[in-house]
Amino acid sequence: MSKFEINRRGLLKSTAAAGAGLALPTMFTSSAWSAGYLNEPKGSTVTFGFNVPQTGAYADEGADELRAYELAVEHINGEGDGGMLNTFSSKALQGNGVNGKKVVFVTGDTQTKSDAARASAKRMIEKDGAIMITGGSSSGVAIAVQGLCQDAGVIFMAGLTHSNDTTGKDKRANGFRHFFNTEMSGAALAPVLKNNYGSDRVAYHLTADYTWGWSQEGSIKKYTEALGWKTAAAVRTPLGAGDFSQYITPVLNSGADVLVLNHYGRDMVNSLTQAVQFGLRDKQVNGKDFAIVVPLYSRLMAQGAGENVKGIFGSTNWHWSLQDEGSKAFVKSFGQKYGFPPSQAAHTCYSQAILYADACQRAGTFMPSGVGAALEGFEFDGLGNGPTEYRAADHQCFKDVLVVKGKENPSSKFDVLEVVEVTPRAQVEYPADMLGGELGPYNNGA
Amino acid sequence: MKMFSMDKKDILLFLCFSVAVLTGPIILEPFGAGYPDLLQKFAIFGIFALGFNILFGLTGYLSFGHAAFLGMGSYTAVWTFKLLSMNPIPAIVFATVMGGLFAALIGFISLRRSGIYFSILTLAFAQMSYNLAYSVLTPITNGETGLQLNQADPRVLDVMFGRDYGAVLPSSDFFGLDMTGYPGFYFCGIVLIICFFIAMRIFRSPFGMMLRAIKSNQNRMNYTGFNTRPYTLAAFVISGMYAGLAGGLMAVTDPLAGAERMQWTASGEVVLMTILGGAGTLLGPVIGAGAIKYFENIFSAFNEGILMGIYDFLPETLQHIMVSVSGLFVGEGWHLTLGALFMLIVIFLPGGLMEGFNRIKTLVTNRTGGGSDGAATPAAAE
Amino acid sequence: MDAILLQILNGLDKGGAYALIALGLTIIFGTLGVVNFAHGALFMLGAFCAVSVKAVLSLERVVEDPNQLTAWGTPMEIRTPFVEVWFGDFGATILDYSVPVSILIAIPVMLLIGIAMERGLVRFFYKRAHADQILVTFGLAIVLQEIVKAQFGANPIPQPAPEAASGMIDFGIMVGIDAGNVVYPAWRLIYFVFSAVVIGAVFAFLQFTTFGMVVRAGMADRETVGLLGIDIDRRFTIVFGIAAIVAGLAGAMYTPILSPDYHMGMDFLVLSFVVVVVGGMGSLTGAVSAGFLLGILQSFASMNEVKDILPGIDQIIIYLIAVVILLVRPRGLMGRKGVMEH
Amino acid sequence: MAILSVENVNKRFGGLKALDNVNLQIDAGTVHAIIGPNGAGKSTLLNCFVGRLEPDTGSVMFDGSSLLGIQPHQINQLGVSRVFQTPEIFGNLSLLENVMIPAFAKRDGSFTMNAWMSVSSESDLRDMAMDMLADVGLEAKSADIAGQLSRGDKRRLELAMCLVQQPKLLLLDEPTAGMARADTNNTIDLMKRIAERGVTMVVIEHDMHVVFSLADKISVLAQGTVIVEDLPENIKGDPRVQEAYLGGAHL
Repeated sequence: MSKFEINRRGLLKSTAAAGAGLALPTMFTSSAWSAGYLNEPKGSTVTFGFNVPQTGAYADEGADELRAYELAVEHINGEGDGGMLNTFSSKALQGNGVNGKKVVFVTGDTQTKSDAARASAKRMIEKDGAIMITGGSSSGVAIAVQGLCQDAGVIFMAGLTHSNDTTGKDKRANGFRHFFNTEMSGAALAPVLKNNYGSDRVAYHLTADYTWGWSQEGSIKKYTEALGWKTAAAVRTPLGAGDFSQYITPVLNSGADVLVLNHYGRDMVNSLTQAVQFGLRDKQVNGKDFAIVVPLYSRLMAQGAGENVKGIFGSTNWHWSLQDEGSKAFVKSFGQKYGFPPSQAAHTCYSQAILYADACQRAGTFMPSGVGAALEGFEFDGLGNGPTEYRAADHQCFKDVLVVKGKENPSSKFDVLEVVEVTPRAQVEYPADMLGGELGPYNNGA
Repeated sequence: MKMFSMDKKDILLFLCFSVAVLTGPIILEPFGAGYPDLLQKFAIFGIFALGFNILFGLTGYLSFGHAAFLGMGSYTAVWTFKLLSMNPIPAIVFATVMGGLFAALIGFISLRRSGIYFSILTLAFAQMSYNLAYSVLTPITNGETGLQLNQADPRVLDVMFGRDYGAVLPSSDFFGLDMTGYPGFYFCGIVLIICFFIAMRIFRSPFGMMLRAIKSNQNRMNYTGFNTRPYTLAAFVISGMYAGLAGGLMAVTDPLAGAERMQWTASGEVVLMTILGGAGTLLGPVIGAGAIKYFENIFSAFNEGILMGIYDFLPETLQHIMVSVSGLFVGEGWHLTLGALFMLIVIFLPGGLMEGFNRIKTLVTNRTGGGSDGAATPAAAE
Repeated sequence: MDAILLQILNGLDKGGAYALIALGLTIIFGTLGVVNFAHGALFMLGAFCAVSVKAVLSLERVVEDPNQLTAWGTPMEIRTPFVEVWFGDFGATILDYSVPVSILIAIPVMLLIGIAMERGLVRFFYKRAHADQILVTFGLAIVLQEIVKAQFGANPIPQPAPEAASGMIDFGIMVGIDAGNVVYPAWRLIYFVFSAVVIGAVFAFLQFTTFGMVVRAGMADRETVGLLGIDIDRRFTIVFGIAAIVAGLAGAMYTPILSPDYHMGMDFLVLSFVVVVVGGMGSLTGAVSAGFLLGILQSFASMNEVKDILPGIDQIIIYLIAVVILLVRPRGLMGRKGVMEH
Repeated sequence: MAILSVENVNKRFGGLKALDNVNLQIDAGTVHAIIGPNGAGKSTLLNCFVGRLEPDTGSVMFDGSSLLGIQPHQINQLGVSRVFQTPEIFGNLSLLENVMIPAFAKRDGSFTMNAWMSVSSESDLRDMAMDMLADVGLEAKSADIAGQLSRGDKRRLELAMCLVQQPKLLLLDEPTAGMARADTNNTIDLMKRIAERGVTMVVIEHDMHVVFSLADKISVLAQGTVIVEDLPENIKGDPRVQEAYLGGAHL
């Protein structure tokens, strides 16, 4: 009993700062108590854990994330051309690792399943001594792993996760997200939709029937209805339905003139392809051109939909055609190493790794509470999204959001999206308490 | 005394098994598998497969829906944590009971059919459970994200006994012993040993013999005066309880329950574990479970850097060739290795890994001259 | 009314794919007694025949243009498909028709794959337990899909229908409904007709050829046919090849509807087993009718009017129907007694 | 006193009348043989006794209770055991287990959740089963797997499985079919010994040597109906029987 409470009390920031720490064999760390923290690096290296989908539907995104992580590690350790470290506004990192320690990494396969992702993260924490876990390509997995990292006492730097819940109702002190969310997508898209389609529209939603889909649907509805749009129907589709024809044909005669596809990944590719196949893009309803909207775009997935994305609006966290110095530096260094441009998943993962390393350097420790404090309220620039802030209240990055459109005349197979609007950060900001949830205290693990 | 009468061989097997489980962290350390989470998974999936084997290995009824009971157990356990107490005992008790009840319901309907029709019925029920848990049942299951603990959960019993977890998220603890890490493994390990003991009793009991007889010739069982339905249903419920218990333990060591635990691939996994290890043998399923979990967690973690390290002794060009060749089979290619392994095992060792061990054993005993004796050992002792 | 007609069309379309996969599955089961968990993988391989044909046709001549640079500083590559370089507009047309063209390639390729699978692996499992067959073919399915993934990646690869078939056809007019109410994508109508033709061809082949007669006799009573001195094994090898062709064609033609990825076979596997069992193991007509039946019912269950009453029904409809049918008709719609019950 | 009484049993398969108003009385403690040409309905009749088939009309009473409308296992629990034309045994289990299982059914009823005790602690049943195996001459093979036995041994095993239950009525469907002459004689001896213990037996048999060595009474079935029922010595000369067989078996 008493042991348990001391253990938990040990999390408090004040004691944690004392942190000389005892060297403990990993075998006993989880139950032992000390002023140190879990997996405190003792040697000349510090281990990052990259937890990405290597099998399953998002394996390609996972592979791209892993490439970005490897690049980030190179840059942090002073190899390669330094990439975005050269444009990053914080100059704490010297290209000699972090806190004098060289960064090494371990990898794991999330399989895009919560259980597998947690098992893999646990392995990296328990066996490989990872000090931080990062990665992932879906919100369910991100929230599951974030919860695990909170329990275990390491920092979690979320990869591609778009649901509000990650930094909303399921937020955790040890978790940080650079990627944007459905709320921001809605806020950023709405003005562009108004400019292009007017304020007298009837929308029909097809929504992937799970939490992210609902979150997306809610945000888009909220912002488009504020424009004066009506919502004809919001239909839930099973995850991985494959053929969506039975959901698309009712759209034809529903009187709706906009179809919103709250789908991601393969569902997005299939529903969009099929919606175009059913002639929706060329249709006229209520005297207006029928429009399709894909609120969350991923360039990798857009490639899968081929020609069908042409002219279709959506939002994205980052795109390689951006012309700011940070983006250019990143695209150059990624393109030279791998021969093709990075995806937004790669970008957010690279940024997260850099941001984490930088925070550790500035804090002078790897202790989660110390690193967290360095990240909270941190304002930076030069990572491709303009001036950005890690908001202290919910550990969410606030930055400009890109509204993109499927390109009419792509010059290469990577060139499928064009940026039509960079919605400024002020427009997508929302009060921290709006989405509920509780950060709770940091957990340093030991 | 008669209650616990066991053959000498069985006592020896049981003791060896217990020692192996309890010294798992040391034995498995050299293989890189001696860390708590994987050890917990070995124990938990060992229980799952042991239970599945009581149905499939003994009666021959191939269920493709056992993951539903595992998921049921997990949800029940997390709800028990939320509503009653963070102590694992009520959680696993309720998980086992709910797993059993759910199995009774599905078994009662599915066992009206046999063969592949039975398999498809169980598959259909499990897929319905999964699809609903993922979507419309989200208020109960928290859908895709998975059911998680909350600081604000009531935890009636804990409150009654004055346990206060303060501002942090509670984790499951056995009267003060945190159920993560090694204590969590030992908790699961001891449950596994108990489950193994029970499975062993069932295997050696008249009930177990009747189940094997049903697999052998259901017709004859009927004309011999046995009502086979209650037997198969009992086996189904017992294996459902094992699955529920395993699901409960998953929640104990890691308080989160996701719908994907109920997906058909998860049901398929336990089938593969059982067949891989050796269906109908006592030890096989546990070994099969260990093998698959080992692959999933260790092989998937190999990346180029690690491979370069392994082939460090080779000249550089050769090193690169070896790394790219083996890279196909590990890391993101671990599925390929698993698929190939299934094929090799089924082609060359139809009885699973256990048959492999037995063959090696026979080979060794033959070499040392004690062969004829061993070969005559009646299979009836199994 | 129009909505219902549209849903029937949707169902027939989906049902066409289900029926084709289930047909092959049940032929293999009926003749060889093998539960083939790699059948979904055959469907996937068929789809990737189309992908490969397109990839080969669009092999590009790469010319580096040193005057233009990519975003990462290397010279921009100007890529032109060789077929266009060599054949000009005609080449572009061939490329446009890559999916139909791929059928011609898919037939011999799938036949070879099927024969190789039967001779190299499956034939050793005729006498083994169904559980063993399931495990070995499942292992094969994983191996096949991982190979495809290593080659083509995990993301879907778009396979557009030929320009001429990517428009809409006013189906309503054909059945006497006002113009513009029931319009349907041309390719989907083609797919339905195609599946009907393939099903018809398989039935005709089994019905009217001597080969087919022997196979049907073998399905009914393998031992007796074996006793007649007919080399049933060689014929069954070809049967396996035919089943592979049927699955492969279903996959290749389906690619414009569903962008293929390495995992699509697994997604269809469970479904097609449900279809086969609902139809009755080993029954050809059962498999086909169950395929269309489930396709149509799935479409109806997805209608808003239905979902409003029974939320989530579209998630479980297939399985629910399977349960009901198996409880009412123990051996599926048209199953024979004693098949696969032990 | 009749232990099994069959009255006015009819059974149709589609247009075919398989059993046509069959009446039969089997006296307790006797061996009753049913003979007749192929397709006469002998096996169909036997199937009606054990719950495999349900007659369209008529009644089958055994020891005061009806055998119709109840499950095969319930019929067995009433004391009716059956030996099949192709031996139905537990091919994957040992001979000893094959015989112990019916013994359990006899002792514990149709379902007992006996999952905790060990089979090996059931020495009484084991001894009983071993005695029974000795009785049929298979005790040396008690640890062998039953599926590997010769056809004749399988039959004897099945017989042992039925006898260990000490049935009140034993139904035998061609118990010596496919056996060599020596084996047949052994089986006849065995059945004689069983009969001496007072077990009622109904035997379907083609081998007239067997029939006449065993039967106390014989019924002749032709085209689904009992044409003659008499003592063995009277059957041989009966013209109706000759006619029914008409070039069939030698009488």
